[in-house]
Amino acid sequence: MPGASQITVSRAESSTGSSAVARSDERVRLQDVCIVHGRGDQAVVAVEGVDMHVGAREIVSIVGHSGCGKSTLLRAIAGLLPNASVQGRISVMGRSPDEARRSGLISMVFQESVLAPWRTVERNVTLPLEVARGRTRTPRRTASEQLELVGLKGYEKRYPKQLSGGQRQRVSLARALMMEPEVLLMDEPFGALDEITRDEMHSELLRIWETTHVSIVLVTHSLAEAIFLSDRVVVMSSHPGRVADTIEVDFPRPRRTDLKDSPEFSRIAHRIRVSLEHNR
Amino acid sequence: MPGASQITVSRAESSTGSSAVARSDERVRLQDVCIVHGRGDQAVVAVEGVDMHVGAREIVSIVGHSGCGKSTLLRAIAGLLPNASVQGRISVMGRSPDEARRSGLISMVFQESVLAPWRTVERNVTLPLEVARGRTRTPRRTASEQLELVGLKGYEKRYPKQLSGGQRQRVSLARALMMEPEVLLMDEPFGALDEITRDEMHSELLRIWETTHVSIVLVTHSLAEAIFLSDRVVVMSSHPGRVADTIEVDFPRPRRTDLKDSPEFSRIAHRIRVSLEHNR
Amino acid sequence: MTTAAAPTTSVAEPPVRAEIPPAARAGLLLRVFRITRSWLVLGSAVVLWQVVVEVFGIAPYILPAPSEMIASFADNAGLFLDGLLMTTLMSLGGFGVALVVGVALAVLMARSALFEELVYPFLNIVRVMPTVAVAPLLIIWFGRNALPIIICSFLIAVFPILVDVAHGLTSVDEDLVSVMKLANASELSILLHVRIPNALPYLFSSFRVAAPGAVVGALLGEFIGARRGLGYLITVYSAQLNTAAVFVLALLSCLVGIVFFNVCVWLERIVVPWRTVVR
Amino acid sequence: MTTAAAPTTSVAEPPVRAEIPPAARAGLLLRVFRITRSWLVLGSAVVLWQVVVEVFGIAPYILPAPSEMIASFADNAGLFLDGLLMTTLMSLGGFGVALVVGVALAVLMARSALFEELVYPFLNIVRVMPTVAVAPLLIIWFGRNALPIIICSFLIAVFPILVDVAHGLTSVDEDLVSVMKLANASELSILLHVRIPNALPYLFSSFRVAAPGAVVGALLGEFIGARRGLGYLITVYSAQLNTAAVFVLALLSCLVGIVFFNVCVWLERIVVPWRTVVR
Amino acid sequence: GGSSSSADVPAGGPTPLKMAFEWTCSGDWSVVYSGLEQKIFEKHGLALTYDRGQGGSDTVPMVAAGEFDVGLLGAAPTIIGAGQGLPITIVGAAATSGPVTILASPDIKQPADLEGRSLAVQTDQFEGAMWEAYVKATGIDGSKVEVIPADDATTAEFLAGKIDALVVFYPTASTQAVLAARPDLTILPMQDHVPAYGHLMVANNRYLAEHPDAVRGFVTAWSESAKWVVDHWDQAYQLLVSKCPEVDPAALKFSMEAYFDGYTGGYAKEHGIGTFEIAGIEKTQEVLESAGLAKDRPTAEFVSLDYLPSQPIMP
Ligand SMILES: Nc1ncnc2c1ncn2[C@@H]1O[C@H](COP(=O)(O)OP(=O)(O)OP(=O)(O)O)[C@@H](O)[C@H]1O
Ligand SMILES: Nc1ncnc2c1ncn2[C@@H]1O[C@H](COP(=O)(O)OP(=O)(O)OP(=O)(O)O)[C@@H](O)[C@H]1O
Ligand SMILES: Cc1ncc(C[n+]2csc(CCO)c2C)c(N)n1
Ligand SMILES: [Mg+2]
Ligand SMILES: [Mg+2]
Repeated sequence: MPGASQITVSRAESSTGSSAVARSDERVRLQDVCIVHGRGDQAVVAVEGVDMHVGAREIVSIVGHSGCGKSTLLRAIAGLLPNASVQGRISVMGRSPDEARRSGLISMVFQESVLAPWRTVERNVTLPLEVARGRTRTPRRTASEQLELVGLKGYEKRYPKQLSGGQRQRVSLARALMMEPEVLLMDEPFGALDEITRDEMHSELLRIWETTHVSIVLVTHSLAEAIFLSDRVVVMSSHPGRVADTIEVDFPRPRRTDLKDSPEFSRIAHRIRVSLEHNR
Repeated sequence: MPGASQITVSRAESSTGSSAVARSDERVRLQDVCIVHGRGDQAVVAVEGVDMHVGAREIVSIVGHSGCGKSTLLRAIAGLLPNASVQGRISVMGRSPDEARRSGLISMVFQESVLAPWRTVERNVTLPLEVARGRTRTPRRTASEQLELVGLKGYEKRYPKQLSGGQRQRVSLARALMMEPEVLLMDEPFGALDEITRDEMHSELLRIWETTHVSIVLVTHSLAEAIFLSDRVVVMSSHPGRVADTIEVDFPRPRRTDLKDSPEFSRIAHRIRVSLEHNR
Repeated sequence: MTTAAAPTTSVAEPPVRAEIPPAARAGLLLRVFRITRSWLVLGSAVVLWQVVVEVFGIAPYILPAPSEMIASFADNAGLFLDGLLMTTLMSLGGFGVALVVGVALAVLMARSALFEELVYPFLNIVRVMPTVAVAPLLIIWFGRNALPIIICSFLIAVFPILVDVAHGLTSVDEDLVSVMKLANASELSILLHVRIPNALPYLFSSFRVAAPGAVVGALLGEFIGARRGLGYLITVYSAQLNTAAVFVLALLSCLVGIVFFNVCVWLERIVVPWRTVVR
Repeated sequence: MTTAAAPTTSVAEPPVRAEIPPAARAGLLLRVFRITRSWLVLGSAVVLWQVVVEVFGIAPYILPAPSEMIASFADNAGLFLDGLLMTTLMSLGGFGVALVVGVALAVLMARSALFEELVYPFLNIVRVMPTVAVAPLLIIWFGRNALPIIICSFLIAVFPILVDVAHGLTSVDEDLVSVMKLANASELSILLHVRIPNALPYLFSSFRVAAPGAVVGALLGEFIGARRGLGYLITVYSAQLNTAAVFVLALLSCLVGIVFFNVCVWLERIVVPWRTVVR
Repeated sequence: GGSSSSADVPAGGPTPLKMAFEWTCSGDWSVVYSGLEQKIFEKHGLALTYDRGQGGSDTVPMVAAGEFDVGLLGAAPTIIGAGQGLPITIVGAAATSGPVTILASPDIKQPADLEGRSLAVQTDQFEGAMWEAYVKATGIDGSKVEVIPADDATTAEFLAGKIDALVVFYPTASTQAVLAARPDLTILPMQDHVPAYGHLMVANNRYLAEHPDAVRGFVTAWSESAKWVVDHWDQAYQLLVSKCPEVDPAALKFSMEAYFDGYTGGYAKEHGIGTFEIAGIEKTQEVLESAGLAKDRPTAEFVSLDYLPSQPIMP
């Protein structure tokens, strides 16, 4: 592939071999993971033979067709699926997902905003902090500071029902960011946002990423978003979900917004697009 | 603006004057619409002084920042808001939204997928048909044909809980398309879909649009989508929501996908982006 | 670099089905145990009861031993089973009417706040009104037959059904109602296709209260004036100070309640499979 | 071409507040009518009752006229009000215990399917067990005091609370529980911050059944052995064939039920403002 | 009299004694109210406490269980219970005449007139047993009487003239209410043909073994109090009325008179208040037995004449 100096595309199979040697800075590692939804006659293999890893302070995006198993994968990493349905090995900072979750290492933004209807926006954002056991760190920001950063100043006392779709999604986002986790799992967190708000959220996410040690796994449908934010883009195929390609994105950081207009950027995007088309 | 031969940008105010003369092919018309959410102390003006019209077989997109009032506007057109909270005049095919709704002229895809958890995918799609009073037309497609067109063949007997986010959104889409309405209101119908699936949905939508007389109002955050699909893009400003700009998109139809790479396309996109940035 | 020649059909393939190893299925013995364990616990309770009565020498006129009760039942099996049948029929009748009337009233309440406001005081009155106070009225109005008994049963069973179903009918997804309205669905269609399915888990939940309630109501009805049924037999044997028989009859009443209850729970699993219990 | 120099702050401005014209508010008279209309209907029912009794010449020992009932109340006001007070206290006691125990059991059931399976049969037994059958037992175990009465009240009130709260605790948003689990929230936190708020509308719904139930239970308890309270007075006046007094007492019982009920409905509006009723 | 028992006062202060009534406040309560007020129970070394019962069938077991030490209970539930081996002993009789009475419409003058008419009776209970015995004793044709099983509506129907006769427990407020509504009714006491006892004094066997003197004191004190009531009728009545505000004074008056007819008439008139003979118990037992309600247990096992007043207390 011509001029792909900053691009490394590796076959899923080949990367499996090399990554068998665990790296010290590894945060998330999936080995030969297979996940089944449902039981008995209804059982459906959602993902199969998935190998993946996320290093410290890395941002890894997952792209793939609707229904290929992205959300399922995130839930598995977060330890939210019943043990019986997950086969293979998943480790988060050297621990099982369950343990990692219990150590408060993981935070997650769900695909559809998950808010408590009986709590105001502000108290939805503080909910995990209120209940986090064994947590001693005080958050860097107050809830209203965090809400201001996601553009929801003045909405603190509203109830979720009184918000627009995008506003609800930003409340979910603010809640996950408040936790300052080691591993942040995001399932299409900016899907309901317009481009400008989305760009603001990107900046906000990168600002947090820069000042902390957070590793991020981001599910997105926007290739531009995936490339702009990530160190690596994982392309998944469907039925069942497998890792089809892993594309390293080596643009130096901090990245400027006009990077998106560069030919390199377009080339990576094209590369991913081709890969996606080949891996329906 | 140089080379903007295919672009017409009109101030919201100026378009109001000219459109006061009702056109015969007009499907949807909003005049000085103001919508208030909540009551008493909690009351919030969502949109104010909105003028807008959609002609026969026109596709009009609405873009604007998160929370600017797009969903509110669609609900008002569909006659789903309490009468007391809507001021100004809205007419759909010469009738009030309520009447138009009762004549089965309107179909809507909601921002978040709205499915009956107790019905299978297939029976969710047929739900509106089963209950539509005074409807005599038989649908052109069966539910499973429609599901195949949105890429959900083989999912007919699943329950909504057993679907991915994007799959649920496509079920909602299939349900609205089954109705073959005169006016189709779509609130970010493709938000949870990957690019390829999204493109397929675009083709499917345009196919239906070509073979019927449907007028479409589409809320979207993707400018490319807005431009590629629409005859006109309405840019809304926030707090309260107003029509800031109306941009005519005069590309001839049928439009080919590579249109998106044309400089004209980029110029319109840029134009909208500037408008959006000026109208926070 | 990519997997070669992946099929590029425009339509997604149907999902792959997984094979679950048979080991994951519960063994037959385990399943038998699961089905019977609540009866096992009841059985142990009975044994414990017998032991307690014998060890502490509790007098039979206070708390008869299960063995005495079994003897009493054996002596009067025909009579008691006839009572059981009657009470079961009366409870079923009351429950059936409560189901129909409760759902109907709930629908009316879900349609109109005014109706709710006007009807609740009356319902409260009929619910709280002590049977002894209105017993002569009930018998004089409805005759010396099954009707007053069914009415008593109905009055207790209708309340939970009504309240829970009204709750279920009004806590539907607003947007789903909007979808229906956009299809120009009639209120009846919205009721049948959205509200009622949504209220079904609430209905079944209410059965857990209404089913034993219907039995209690039938017993009360039989106390005030009947010639058959467990409630009537209880008054007769109680006047004869036959505590063992009274307890057998009371437990037979409970049996009706438990069977009713379990039928409802079993129906619930079949009728509302989409309700997921989040523990 | 665009509106000139729109502010381009990075943070969205707070929403604009709307002014609602005062005409949209209901007039005072209308509001007074709204608050009193259910009492107006009750009042008309009383008048109708009087007319029916007089026109059809219904004997007072079958259905006394409201006027006779008012006279009876006037004659015995002190005694009746004392009964009202007692029954109110007993019902409150039973209701309070039912609230605590019902919610506690519901929590245990929501935690464990096994617990649910094992506990329901026993609960059914205590619910269905006829009071007359166990009355001597209750008195021997709990003494000749308020306790058996409160227990009767409790037994009827606890069931709907338990069932509805268990329903509410288990029909939470699974993802919200996931959010809590990701924060390493304890089961207690999940209970307090997710399950219980989610169950609150169910709890208040159950009160509509439990509140009148608590009153009925207190009355039943007073029937079996008390020397004060409306239930006791009803048995005494019923033995005197004083139907007017019995009806007054029965209606006072209903009054307790209705007041309880309305207090619960009123509390519901305050405590669960986020529950939207979709009509 | 009555001074004879004062020797029973134990050195360690009065003996606590819990007494059960069969039902709540009615004419029979005046004995206890007056006796307490006049310190007659105290004089016999008793610290008497009392409570209402919940009907004979619930209260007899409670005396047997020791929840109460003694009870003033109907003969029927007492003999039925004792027949089943309940640990109780009949130690005295308040009323040696039975309370079961037929109230009949005025044109019914004698038992034979019941033929061809309707009669409401609690068929499966004591009244039913009495009715069967009554039919036998009077020689009327029972098959010609339309027997209606009594329920909560039969009294109202009787008042409305839809039923011709009603079997009642005579000394109750409800009888008074019926008679007040239809003063011309014919009263046919079953006692006239079927001998049966009314209220009995019943003691718990364990209490009896531990405190025989207290039981003896109770029977005597109760009888002395009854005599005091007869001697101070109006005062006792006023006391009863003040203690039982929930019962209509007219009903109390009726009930008191009816009970005291039994307490001081017949056998008591000749042998003293509170006393009885075993034959009377046996006759009542026979009636119950023939209806299948009671078992044939030797009366010696549950009846004792040892606790009767040492000297007859004549009314
Ligand atoms: N029920 C409500 N009560 C009060 N305010 C509301 C209510 N619903 C919406 N709003 C407010 O009205 C405004 C417009 O909401 P709307 O949902 O129309 O926005 P939107 O343009 O669709 O946004 P998004 O792109 O995020 O979906 C928002 O600021 C929102 O906070
Ligand atoms: N509870 C379930 N039972 C059965 N199948 C399920 C269940 N949940 C998900 N699936 C299936 O598993 C596959 C993966 O689902 P998942 O939600 O992970 O997809 P996704 O990649 O997140 O898709 P999207 O982009 O549409 O959100 C889908 O085909 C879906 O239909
Ligand atoms: C002498 C006499 N014997 C038996 C009873 C029976 N009894 C106990 S409670 C009750 C119910 C009153 O409504 C009745 C009839 C009585 N009262 N008086
Ligand atoms: Mg997903
Ligand atoms: Mg919206």
